[in-house]
Amino acid sequence: MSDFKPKIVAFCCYYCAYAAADVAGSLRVQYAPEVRLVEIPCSGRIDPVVILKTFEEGADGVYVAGCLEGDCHFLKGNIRARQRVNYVQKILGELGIDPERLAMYNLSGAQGGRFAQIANEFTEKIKKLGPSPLRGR
Amino acid sequence: MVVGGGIAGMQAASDLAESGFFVYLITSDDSLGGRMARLDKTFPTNECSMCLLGPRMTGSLNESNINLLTRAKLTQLEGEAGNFTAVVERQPRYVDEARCTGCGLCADTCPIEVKDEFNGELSKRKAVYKQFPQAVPNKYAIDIENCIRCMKCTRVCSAGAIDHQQQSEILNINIGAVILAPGFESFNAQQLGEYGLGYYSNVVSNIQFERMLSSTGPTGGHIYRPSDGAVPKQVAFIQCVGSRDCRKGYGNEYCSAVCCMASVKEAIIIKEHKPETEIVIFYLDMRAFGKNFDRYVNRAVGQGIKLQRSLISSVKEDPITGNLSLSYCDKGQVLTEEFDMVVLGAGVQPPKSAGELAKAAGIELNQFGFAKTSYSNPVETTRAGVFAAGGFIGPRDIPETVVSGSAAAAAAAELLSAARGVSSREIKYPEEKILSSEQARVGVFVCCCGSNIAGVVDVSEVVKYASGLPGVAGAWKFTYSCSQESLQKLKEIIHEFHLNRIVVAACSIRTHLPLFRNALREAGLNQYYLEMANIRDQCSWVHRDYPEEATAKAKDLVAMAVGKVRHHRPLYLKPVQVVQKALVVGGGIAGITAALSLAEQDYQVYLIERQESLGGMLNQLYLPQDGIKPRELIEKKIHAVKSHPNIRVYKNAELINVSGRIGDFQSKIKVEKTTIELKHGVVVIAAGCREGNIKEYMYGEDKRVITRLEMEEFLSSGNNSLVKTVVFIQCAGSRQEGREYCSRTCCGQTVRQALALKELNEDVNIYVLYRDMRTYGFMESEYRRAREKGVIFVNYQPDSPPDLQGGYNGINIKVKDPSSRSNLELTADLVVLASPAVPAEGLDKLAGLLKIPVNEDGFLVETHAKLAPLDVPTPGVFICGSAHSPQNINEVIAQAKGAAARAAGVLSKSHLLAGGPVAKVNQEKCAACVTCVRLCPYGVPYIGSKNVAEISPVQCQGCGTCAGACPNKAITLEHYRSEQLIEKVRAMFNMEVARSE
Amino acid sequence: MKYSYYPGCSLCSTASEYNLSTEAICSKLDIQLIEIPDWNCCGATSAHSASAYLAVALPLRNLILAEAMGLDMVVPCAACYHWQRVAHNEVINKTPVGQRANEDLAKIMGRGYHGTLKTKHIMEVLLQDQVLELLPRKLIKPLNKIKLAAYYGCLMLRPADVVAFDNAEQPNSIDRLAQALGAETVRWSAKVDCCGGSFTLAESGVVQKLTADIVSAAKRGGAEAIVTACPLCQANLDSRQKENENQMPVFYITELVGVALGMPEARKWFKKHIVNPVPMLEKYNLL
Amino acid sequence: MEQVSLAEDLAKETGQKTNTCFSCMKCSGGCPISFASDLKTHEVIRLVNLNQLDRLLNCKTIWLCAFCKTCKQRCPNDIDASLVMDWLKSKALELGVTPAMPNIPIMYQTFLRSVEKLGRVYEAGWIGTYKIKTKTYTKDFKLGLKMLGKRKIKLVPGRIKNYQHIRKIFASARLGMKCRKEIK
Ligand SMILES: Cc1cc2nc3c(=O)[nH]c(=O)nc-3n(C[C@H](O)[C@H](O)[C@H](O)COP(=O)(O)OP(=O)(O)OC[C@H]3O[C@@H](n4cnc5c(N)ncnc54)[C@H](O)[C@@H]3O)c2cc1C
Ligand SMILES: Cc1cc2nc3c(=O)[nH]c(=O)nc-3n(C[C@H](O)[C@H](O)[C@H](O)COP(=O)(O)OP(=O)(O)OC[C@H]3O[C@@H](n4cnc5c(N)ncnc54)[C@H](O)[C@@H]3O)c2cc1C
Ligand code: SF4
Ligand code: SF4
Ligand code: SF4
Ligand code: SF4
Ligand code: SF4
Ligand code: SF4
Ligand code: SF4
Ligand code: SF4
Repeated sequence: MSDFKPKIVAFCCYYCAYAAADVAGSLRVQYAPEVRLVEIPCSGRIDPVVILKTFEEGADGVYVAGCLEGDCHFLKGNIRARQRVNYVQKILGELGIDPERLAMYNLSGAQGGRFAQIANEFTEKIKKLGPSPLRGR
Repeated sequence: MVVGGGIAGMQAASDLAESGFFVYLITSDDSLGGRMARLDKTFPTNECSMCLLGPRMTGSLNESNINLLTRAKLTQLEGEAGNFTAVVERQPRYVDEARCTGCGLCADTCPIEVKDEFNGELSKRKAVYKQFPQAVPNKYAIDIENCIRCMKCTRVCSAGAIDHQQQSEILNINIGAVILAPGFESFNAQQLGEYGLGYYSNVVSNIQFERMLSSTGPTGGHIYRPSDGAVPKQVAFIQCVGSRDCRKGYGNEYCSAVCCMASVKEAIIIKEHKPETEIVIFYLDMRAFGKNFDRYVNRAVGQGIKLQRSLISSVKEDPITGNLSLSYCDKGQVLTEEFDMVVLGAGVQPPKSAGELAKAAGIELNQFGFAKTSYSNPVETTRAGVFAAGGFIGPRDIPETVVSGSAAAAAAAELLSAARGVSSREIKYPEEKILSSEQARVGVFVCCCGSNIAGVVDVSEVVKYASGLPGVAGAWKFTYSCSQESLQKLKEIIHEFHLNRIVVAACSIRTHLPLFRNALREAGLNQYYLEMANIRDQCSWVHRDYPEEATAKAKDLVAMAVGKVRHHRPLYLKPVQVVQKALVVGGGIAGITAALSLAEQDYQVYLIERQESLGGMLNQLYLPQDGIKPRELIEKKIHAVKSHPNIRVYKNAELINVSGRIGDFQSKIKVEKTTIELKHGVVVIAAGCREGNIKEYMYGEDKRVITRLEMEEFLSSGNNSLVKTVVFIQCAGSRQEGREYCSRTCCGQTVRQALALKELNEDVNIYVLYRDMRTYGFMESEYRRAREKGVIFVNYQPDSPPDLQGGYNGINIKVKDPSSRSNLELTADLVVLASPAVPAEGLDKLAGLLKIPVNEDGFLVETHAKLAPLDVPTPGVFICGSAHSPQNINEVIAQAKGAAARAAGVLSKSHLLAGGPVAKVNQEKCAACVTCVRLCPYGVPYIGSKNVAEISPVQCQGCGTCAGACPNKAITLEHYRSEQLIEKVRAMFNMEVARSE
Repeated sequence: MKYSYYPGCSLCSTASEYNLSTEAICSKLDIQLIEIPDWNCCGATSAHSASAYLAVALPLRNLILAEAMGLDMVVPCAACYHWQRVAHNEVINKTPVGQRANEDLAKIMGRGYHGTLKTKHIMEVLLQDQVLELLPRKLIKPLNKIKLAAYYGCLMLRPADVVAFDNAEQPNSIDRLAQALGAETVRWSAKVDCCGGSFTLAESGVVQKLTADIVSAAKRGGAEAIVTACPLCQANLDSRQKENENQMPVFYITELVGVALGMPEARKWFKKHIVNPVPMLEKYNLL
Repeated sequence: MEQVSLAEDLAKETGQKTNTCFSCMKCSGGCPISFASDLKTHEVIRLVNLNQLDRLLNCKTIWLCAFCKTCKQRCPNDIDASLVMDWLKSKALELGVTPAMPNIPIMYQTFLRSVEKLGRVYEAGWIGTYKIKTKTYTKDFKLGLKMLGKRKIKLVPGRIKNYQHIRKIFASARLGMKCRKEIK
């Protein structure tokens, strides 16, 4: 259990979370190495199928990170993303997967520290939840 | 040439580059960004300033028609408009920009620490440094004054970028026009010792406070008291520090126009962090005159931020606790309150270098030291061919700065229209190989970034691992992938190994994607056959203590990139033809100015006006502004329009239908009884505003109560022998429920009207009953002049407005005067109401035709309140003038010119490139459910003639919202297709399985 | 260094210790002071409230006398300094009052004011480089880091365009000199607050509050004593502290210079203080 | 409403342009005697601009002003309220309005009388006269004794040589006041 190394996929909007990861980098803010970024042009691009597939492939946790509410580069993409995340959480619940394994975060492109904090927080949470029931299927 | 790398300079440069000019962008700083880079968020939307700025800065750097020179100054300008020779002096940076990778090793080893000016001296930086983490170009620089030449940096820099011997360079550059945009700087509040900045630790200036709020600032975005690191519980803001002060040496006479809103913003941000914080803003007039500003202030008040009308005499520090006490006067009582922290709302002033720059460029400055520009062309300086933009013209916020940047670009383009495209760089690429049928042969290039990556990640192992991945034809290791040398090598390898997909595992796509895409094009590959894996910023830099995990992660990231790139498709940007003509709707000053600018830039313009004559509201304004009479101005312009061969005017005309898309619109126009069809590439909406109705203050009941427009008429008759007492009532019909905004133009107009009355007859008694005198910027001097002439200004509260009673001798007015704690009873011969400016009749309908949203107040909504104030979500449509929000004439003119520049960006091209990573509808799958039509933030999808959704690749912005939402999965977002994303994720798990086997 | 010297009325009565200490230290520091013969009262805090003319004409007479001596004038009293500077300014700026006063005085005295005189506060004189260089060599009893609150009051620094030789809001001249003497000065923010000196007699209630605020601010800053360069301030702060409170000595800066220079006559000056500073100085072995 | 403008008169005689005041209240917030004054500094300025002489001449503030110039130092419109107060004081005396704080003008007058007579201030003399006039013998009595004890107050008056000069200056000053009345 203790040496469980979860695999976490973060779908990150290019305009905020991806930029924040860069800021974290240039400030050398250290964070948990379990997170892998997938860049998308806007959190609004995310769709339920992609998220579900990601779990199916074996991800222990997934989160979507978009701009602060009201700050979306494409006006409202992050609001849509949140709706979809909520929707998929419900499905996960129905499938017997802890909906906590999926999350939506908002942050700005300058918040390098916040990016790291999210990565740590979420990794911690997934570590507590243990490997995904779909892992190694 | 554009001088100044702030937002004004970047806007001007990119507008010019966009419309076919080659631009030298020179800035004295190490990085682009200017003041905006120092801000945390921006009012009134509270958006992150850096998020807005970042893409702008990289955009300017990567634009092939912009040549950026940092640490550079204009020292001489010879020749004349159209043909100048600019002498530019480049100060050495001591770091070779071409070699530096921005790794920061030099700064890590540098032993010298100095106060960081960028952070308001609240933190330290090294002698070799980068101004801020997101600096563009992402290169270090040496502050030679503090450098002790220990050469530690030289030793550690494996890129060999450090060069202490660098000399300054003098460049002679041949150019056609110059735009000066050196911005403004903050007033140094330390000059006012009574506030204790620099003496009391817990007093900070607003710009220092912005740095504290910023997550990349000295406190990482947390608000701590400098004295003891405690979280402040009571914070006071003091306004008008160094502004609105007529004394020499104590600041400036004008109003700095941004500090009121900046403080409200900073207060709101504190509340967001810590809602329990008690905040008081001590102010004199809350100058919330801009679009949506009053709402913003009301929101702040709603959150419990207290606005206290009273300026502060001095700040006192408790030497033990570090707390600060302020005394202020309220309702005849002097009260003292203690705060843990005080923020000074310091004003702005011309940059120190303004005088030098003006001399070099041969222009005059105004009495306050800003660029002297004309009211009728706010970006034109006193020298032909030299224009000004941004804060250098006078205090202004970001959107107005952006507008003036565009306007200056338009002015320069008018001058140089013959030279368009002559020196712009058109890069020729080899013919692309057609590879769609071929098997993927992926080449993986893993970067060491000196030791930035290699120091943590085992690069050789990653290379080995990568070469074993499915579809990979080979993997290579580069010390610095981005060096010219490596790029050359990359192209050779592509040819040698017949690679057709490329993965570069290095740093951020935000900075390096354009570079590598370009390399692919040069190698004859489609630029979309590239994927980058960020194993530096997202890996080696942030997992320094776990080299093994970092290596594993780097492998995964590479595998993921390979997984995705195998499914990349070539994307082609297809040229679509542009009808190089413009349609301008509205024949007021805005429409006319935009039309003239476009016509001067050699485009055909259709100008439609629904009334019988051109001119709009300006026909009703009489008093001169800054020496210019609106009626004369408009007559001159109307004449110019009529005689311009490129402009076709339709009067009594109305737009009834628009179809098509950017570059190719078709419009139907009803002119009297006939309908005309016009084809054009862009639309500029300049439908203006009008005077709104007033229900209050006996208007309509008593003839002696008139509106400010009627007052203009009255003054133009020049006959006021009978009036002895005139009372002006401000905000009549503005800033109240249902019209929760400021009409912006009235306070200034009232002051002008009062002065004009005094001019006619010195003995006339004038009272102005106001809520906040919003004579922002240089208008403050006129406000002062009116007081000097004896005009009495009485501050009334909205809950006890003036009470009017008609009488035989005049109108009797009762009003409370807080400054004397008495009730004034006035008898007026004339009452003038500051009537509201409301959107033009039918603006909502017009907006509907073009799919432009309108706000609660009925004005048009721009794409982005800060950085795209003249664009609307519908591509190819631009807005300007009072249809955007109430404005003064000079501001309208700037907007109109700016809109012309934006429009010219489209019209200058014979073809637009459409496509790339945009949404595409699979018509078979579409069920016409209109989900996409509803959700697209730009209103692009529509249900077409085949009863399925259609998305124009020219208009689509590529956000993918529709693709994510389409219930039938009929929409794909190219380059981010679901299968691509899924393959990307799968790659990381497949390999894990493989490894455990 | 040679100056004409205007002691002013206070220094000849209530503040004679300021006068004595000024004269004593100046001669020690090679500063020669020659009292202006037959000088008159500058009108102080009263003349201006009766007549703007008087407030200029009275000090103007002194300026004329000093100008005739051909020596820059030194003034230790902040109020006298203030009014003398105001009169100078009114004349050189040719204001109606200044012009009229000058014309009248030319008639009365047979000589008008030509505006060539430089009027300096004693602090300016003491802070000259030459003096500061000399000082360490003559320092016999460095002030042992005693904690002082340097108090400037109003008239010495306001209005800034007429009088201030120091930063009007965050002055440091007294601090600097005190530090040069080996004392420490505390951080406090009542340095330029008004003590109400002008109506100490008529409205003692008001003055009581003002002085109490200043003294308590000094205490809060950690000071053991206050140091001033104005007889009105000193008298007010010295005499209005409540008896049952922990009282704080109020020095003239010149007295402290004298102490640091090891002048035995200092004890005599302190006899005139209401709050006796001797115990404190003795505690630190300075007397 | 009065015909002549107080603000204009005052500007002519003191150079203070009170009507440039925009009621920022800095002066009042920084005024050391605000706790004791009835009108706050900015209100004095305001009432000048509103021509309300009565309220001004009958207020305490003009007498209480300590002439500390804090207001002038910080006024963004460079108004020296202390000079406005002075002007109003002389106006009150000139028009025979009973001062709201009678002791203060008496103090000033006794002081000046001493100066007029001797050319310098004779403390024991003027303080004594002041106390007799204001019937405040007992006030500050203890302090007075203490000061005498410390020989802070001299008992023997001295007079300057050319005291005639001073008398002439005072005479011109009186003439000046008359002038002002006549101009009106
Ligand atoms: C405290 C504060 C808060 C603010 N908050 C907001 C806000 O929330 N929202 C908002 O809309 N606005 C805000 N503003 C206003 C905003 O900062 C300005 O409108 C904007 O930055 C002006 O941009 P600019 O390009 O004209 O000038 P700057 O940003 O000042 O850029 C000027 C550039 O020119 C360079 N330069 C200077 N001199 C020379 C020279 N001689 N040669 C070459 N280059 C030179 C400088 O290095 C700099 O890069 C705020 C302002 C302040 C002071
Ligand atoms: C009461 C009032 C007083 C003002 N006073 C001042 C002042 O003193 N100083 C100052 O600087 N500014 C003042 N302004 C603001 C100033 O008038 C405007 O900023 C300026 O006129 C805006 O120019 P515009 O071209 O955008 O709009 P307008 O001048 O309003 O012109 C818009 C034109 O578009 C036409 N139009 C509208 N809809 C359509 C349509 N659907 N199709 C075709 N044509 C259409 C209108 O007929 C009109 O001719 C005032 C505004 C108001 C309301
Ligand atoms: S490449 Fe060299 S100069 Fe650039 S940041 Fe790295 S060590 Fe510094
Ligand atoms: S040479 Fe200069 S910049 Fe380089 S490390 Fe030494 S002090 Fe720092
Ligand atoms: S009124 Fe003007 S100068 Fe004063 S704080 Fe507001 S914006 Fe700044
Ligand atoms: S009068 Fe007009 S400009 Fe002035 S505050 Fe009111 S609405 Fe705004
Ligand atoms: S959401 Fe999908 S199915 Fe619905 S209309 Fe749009 S493309 Fe067609
Ligand atoms: S990708 Fe975005 S902009 Fe393009 S059509 Fe879809 S929702 Fe609209
Ligand atoms: S400080 Fe000056 S402007 Fe402000 S209220 Fe006082 S007198 Fe008026
Ligand atoms: S001069 Fe008078 S009004 Fe001004 S601050 Fe001092 S006491 Fe108050």
